[in-house]
Amino acid sequence: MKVTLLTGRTLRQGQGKEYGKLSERYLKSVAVCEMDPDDMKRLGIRENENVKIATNYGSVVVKAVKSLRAPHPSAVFVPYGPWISLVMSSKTHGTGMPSLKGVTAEVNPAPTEPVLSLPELLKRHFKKE
Amino acid sequence: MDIAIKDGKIVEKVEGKGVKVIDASRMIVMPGGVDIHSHIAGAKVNAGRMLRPEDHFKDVEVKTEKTRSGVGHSIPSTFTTGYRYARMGYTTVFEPAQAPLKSRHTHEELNDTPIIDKGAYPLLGDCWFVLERLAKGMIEECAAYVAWTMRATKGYAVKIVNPGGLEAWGFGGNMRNIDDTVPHFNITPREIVQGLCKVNELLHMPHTIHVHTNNLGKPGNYVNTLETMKCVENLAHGDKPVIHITHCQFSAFKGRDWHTFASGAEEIARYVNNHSHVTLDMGQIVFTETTTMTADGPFQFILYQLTGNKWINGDVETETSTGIVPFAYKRKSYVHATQWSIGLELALLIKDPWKIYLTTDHPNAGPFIYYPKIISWLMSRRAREKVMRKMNKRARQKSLLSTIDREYTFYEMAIATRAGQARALGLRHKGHLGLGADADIAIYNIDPTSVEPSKDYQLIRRAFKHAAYTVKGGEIVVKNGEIVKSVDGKTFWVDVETSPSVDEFVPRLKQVFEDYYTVQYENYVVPEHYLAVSCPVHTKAEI
Amino acid sequence: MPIISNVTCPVCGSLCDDIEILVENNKVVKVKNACGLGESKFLNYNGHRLRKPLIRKNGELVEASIKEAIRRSAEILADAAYPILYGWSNTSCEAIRVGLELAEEIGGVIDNTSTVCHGPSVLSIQDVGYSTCTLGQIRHRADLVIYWGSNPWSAHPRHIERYTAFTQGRFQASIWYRYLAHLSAYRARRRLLRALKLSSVREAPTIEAEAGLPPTLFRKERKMIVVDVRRTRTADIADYFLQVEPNKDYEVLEALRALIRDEEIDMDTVAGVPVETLEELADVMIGCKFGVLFFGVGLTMSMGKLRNIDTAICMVRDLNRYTKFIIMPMRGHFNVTGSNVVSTWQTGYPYAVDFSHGYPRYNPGETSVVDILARGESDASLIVASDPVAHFPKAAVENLVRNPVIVIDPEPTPTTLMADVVFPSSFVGIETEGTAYRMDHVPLPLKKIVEPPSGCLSDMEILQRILAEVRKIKRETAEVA
Amino acid sequence: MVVVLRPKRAFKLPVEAECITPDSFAGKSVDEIGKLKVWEGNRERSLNELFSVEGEIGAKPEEVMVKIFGDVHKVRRIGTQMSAGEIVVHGDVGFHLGEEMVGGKILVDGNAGSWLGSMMKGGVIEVKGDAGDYVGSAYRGSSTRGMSGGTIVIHGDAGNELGYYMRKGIIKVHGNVGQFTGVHMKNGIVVVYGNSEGRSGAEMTGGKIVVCGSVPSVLPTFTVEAVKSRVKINGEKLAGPFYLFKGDIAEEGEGKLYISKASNAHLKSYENLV
Repeated sequence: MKVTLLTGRTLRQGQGKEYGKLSERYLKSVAVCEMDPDDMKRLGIRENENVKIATNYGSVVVKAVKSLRAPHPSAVFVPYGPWISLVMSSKTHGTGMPSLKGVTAEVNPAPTEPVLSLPELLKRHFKKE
Repeated sequence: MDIAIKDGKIVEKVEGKGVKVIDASRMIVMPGGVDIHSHIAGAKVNAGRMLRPEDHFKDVEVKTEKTRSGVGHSIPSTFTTGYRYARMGYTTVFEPAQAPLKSRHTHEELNDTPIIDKGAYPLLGDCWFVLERLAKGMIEECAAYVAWTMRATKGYAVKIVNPGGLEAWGFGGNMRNIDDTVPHFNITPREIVQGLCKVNELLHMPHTIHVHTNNLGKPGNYVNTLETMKCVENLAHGDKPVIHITHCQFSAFKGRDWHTFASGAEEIARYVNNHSHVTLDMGQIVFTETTTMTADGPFQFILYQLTGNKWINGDVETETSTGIVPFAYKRKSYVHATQWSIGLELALLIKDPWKIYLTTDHPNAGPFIYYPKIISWLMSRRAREKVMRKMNKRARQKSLLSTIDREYTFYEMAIATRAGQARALGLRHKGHLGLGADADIAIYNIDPTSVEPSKDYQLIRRAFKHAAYTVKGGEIVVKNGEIVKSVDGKTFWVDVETSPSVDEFVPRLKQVFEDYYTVQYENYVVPEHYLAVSCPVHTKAEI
Repeated sequence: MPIISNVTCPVCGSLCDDIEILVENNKVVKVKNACGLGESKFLNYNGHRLRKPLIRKNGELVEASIKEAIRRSAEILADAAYPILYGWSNTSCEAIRVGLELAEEIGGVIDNTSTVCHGPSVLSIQDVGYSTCTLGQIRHRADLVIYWGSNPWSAHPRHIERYTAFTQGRFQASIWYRYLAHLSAYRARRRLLRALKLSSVREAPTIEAEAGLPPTLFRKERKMIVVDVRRTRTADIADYFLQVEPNKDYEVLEALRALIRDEEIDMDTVAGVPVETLEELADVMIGCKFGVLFFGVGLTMSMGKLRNIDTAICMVRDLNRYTKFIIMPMRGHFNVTGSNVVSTWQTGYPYAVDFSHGYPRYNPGETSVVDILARGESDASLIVASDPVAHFPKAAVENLVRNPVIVIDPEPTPTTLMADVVFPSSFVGIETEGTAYRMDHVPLPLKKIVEPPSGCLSDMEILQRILAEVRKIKRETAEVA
Repeated sequence: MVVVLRPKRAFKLPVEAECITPDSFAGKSVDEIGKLKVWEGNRERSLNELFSVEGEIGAKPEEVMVKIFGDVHKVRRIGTQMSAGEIVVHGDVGFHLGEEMVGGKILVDGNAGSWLGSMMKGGVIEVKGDAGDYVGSAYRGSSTRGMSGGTIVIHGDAGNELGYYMRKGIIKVHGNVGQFTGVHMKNGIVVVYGNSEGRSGAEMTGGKIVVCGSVPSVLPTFTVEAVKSRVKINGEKLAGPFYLFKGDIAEEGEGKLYISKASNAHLKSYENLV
């Protein structure tokens, strides 16, 4: 499903951060995708099932959760964090600021793919020489 | 004649081996320059810097072994500010508009401004505490508050900007004249000026109240300026000044509107020549691109509307406001050329050089780097005429300058650029080269026996631009216009001693503090260790 | 048991300075007055931290002495031909000052996190200026508070209570009681909706009526409006919530500007909002006595970026012809404003400052870190109190970690995991004092309330030691030459 | 007389070479040119450390033709403030090409980076490939230093904010453009033969923008004035029909925005207002 991807801070992410970025609590607070319940129905996914978010710049698997802020049809919200950064473009159009909100993305169920832990995520995507 | 320096002071003589000698024969030696009014540091200045990358990118200072890098032009970065002043032989500069709530910011910047000694004037003319107490006639409690503010903000003098107008600007209003009533506060600008003038005298502050008048920058405002000077006339004792009208050029406008705009310098000068309770500084226009920045928010809004240039407004809770607008003074503009003329008329028509000082209200009328130009205009009729030939014809025809022959002597120039300013500021160790004075010395490559400033004004300009030597606190910091050493300057602030009964005011202040501010009382106060080199000036109050 | 009062909270740009902290045995045991974020930081900061410097050897991060880590860092930086120094928003101004000096010394590019939050706001301010004030002005005077693309409830939890709608000012009263009424009505409505859903009645969950603005907005009292692309928590407590289509803020703001100037618009709806609604909103804005528009990264990060802010500022500027109006960015990290402020007084520019030619140069898009990284131009980096590996786009991170990375941070982050040298530092505002600037540029002192663990130096000290070591290396090289 | 520069290696770091202009080359020998200073990252180098220099140099700028062969997409500020002569780049070129150019000609047969011809005052720049963002723009914060003369022609695409604070001159893009073409434009002409990503003419106060291709929408602050059958730009006739909009009314602007009718069926409803 084609969606507009929004990102931002949340209270939980802010608090999760203070428990340490390597903590389970942080992962749970940011590796999520808040979706409009109607959109979830359309995609046939339930709370806490995995979805894959893909853009032209990459893809990542996170857990889908029902948005408490609905309705926002075909817009999904993901808190800032290393997971969602993987699908963001580094183009800034000469402003220094990459587009982090309102990005066009594709969200689909990913029942067989896991949500990677932070070390796994870094290892998978970045190489240190 | 020799001048001996030891431990940063001028002494009778120095002896022994290894004494360093500067040969200043055939040169002019003066005390280090003193600037009574120059916006060099703090929230407003920095907002201006941030606003104007286009002001900086063509005027840069490259890092050297001795100096940090930076940028100019009209709002130079802190390091560049210190270096550029020192290169002109200036060693003491006062930041005239410190929003008390943002004092830490001012001092952080002053700490990063090398070489020069400095200080800042907290803005008090629109403070709620002040307005409320003055409205109720509680002069002593107001004085206690001002004394506390000087200590809390590490301030040096009482600054009043558009009294009452800035509080009114909180809701988009302004003061129309000196007897207008400040909304919600039941007080007039006249009462504010008089009240703070009394407070200033009670506290024995080293400097007088430092006033930016109502209606600044508006045609016809000279009447208001005269009223402001008159309103404290009978508060003076003897010949001692009690009020400083700053950047007077902007407050000496005649006319009903911009079409009938004219100089009011003659009237102001006549009054100042006949009264001893006033000092002024010029606020001299230079034809260049610059940045206007004052605490006078409503004035800056008018300036934005006149020019359409980008505009910053920055109101500060319970205290003051700020406005910033880039501006270009153009020779061919009637108004700008007349303003140029007004500043010089004031300086030339006021006979006593101890009463009017050279400033550009940096950067409002022009960046301070143009002081040497202004010196040449004051010292040479020819230099003035050269500018007048190129400027707006109508302004030239109406200007009084063509009727004024006066040319400043070197002594008069030294008074207008250091001695007078030091005296007005109550800095007893500055502005002269007598025994015990701070060893802040400027040496200019001008041979006074052979140079005729009237003719050789270009030479004058060049010499004052790059001092042959600048000595700061006994150390050579500039040689041939280049920085050879960077030192830390002192920060002056006034520590007023009041009687214990007055100190009881502080707990009462604490009680209302939370109702007024969004910060805690304790966090408002700037501790002394915050200043890189703290230099309290002690006074004893009459309360 | 000492209670330390008037502590400034080192979390968000609201910089609340009324926190009370109870300390027992050099441990924070109780926090008063702080919000969820603040309390969480004060209570949990020490639970997961770095304690020893680390250096990458044979691909693994291993413990090292501070001296060794300083030397290694200085070598990397002195050798680098285009290093970047990034972060700075979660540290003190005192540390930033040293950081700028270090950047100048090594001819690097120093950039702070505003590059990816309110950098666009800075660019637009540089184009058109802005009309702003300190938060107390709003507390005392504002009768109209607008939050646009910002969600203070989650990101600046005490903002509304301390500075805007719920605070008691000299000329304006708090409206917290209206909020309570509002919230309970809203909750009741949600309960009803849920009940309807359970009874499987399909009802489109529209919450605000489409037609017109609620009458409360025309009252004389203080009122609050939220504009966003989705209904945030802040929107729940507002008097009115205006939902705009994602990436269409620019159009809405432009239309409002035209309406404020009393111009006709050739459209019926803008970004899903009927023009009549916008007309009414324009009237509310013109009709207030003191209005304020707070904007967040919802405007700076979405399509239009700096131009969203540009036109928002111009709208506010134009409103000043009719009334008093103010605009303010909602700054995120506790000292991101300070990082702009210090950078500006030392270099003339608030962020993205390039010292490679020995003097400051500035051109975001060219001298900003995300661009430099994306183009693969830097050859080393120093990261202070920030986590670019977690927050930068993938392509930028790939290039960041390809070159040596030095990190100064009190806690482990994705960035420290990918670093070559890691310095454990003390927590600024808890274990180290300093200065920070609130979002409205009010400087406040940060307190030291407990001692840091041994071996954890402050950011400033670490930077000073690296700077001294860089100078030493330069002298050594000069002597050899 | 032609001077040929060839990069000696691929550059990773940004290279700043303001000295590559006919003005600074004129009257110098090959050796002297080789000693001119350039920056590579934070290292100051001489031009011949990075480039081979050969050929003949004219005495005056107008007699100098600089030819660059090879990839110089990391090399910035070539042609800064040039007043005469010619620069030809056979390959891609970096940021700020022809910045503050006063006269002469620059030809690029590859792509050009952002800030192409920024603060340009005169002369001609032609790019066969694409250009980046901020073509013919002002420096940050400078409403008075936008492009004030000259011509820029881009045969490929261009990015965002083309003609930011433009005051005079002409920019033609044969391909597509990004957003905010002619933002804050005061005067001058922009012609886009391809499509636009929208928000053209945002906050413009004067000048002319023509879009021959499609636009996603027109800003609400533009009012439709007429449907024109053609537009004349400096003698060139562009066949229409075009919708003529006026704006940006948020700035009380008098700018003219021409949008092709044929490529924008979704704008048809505007015709009811004409």
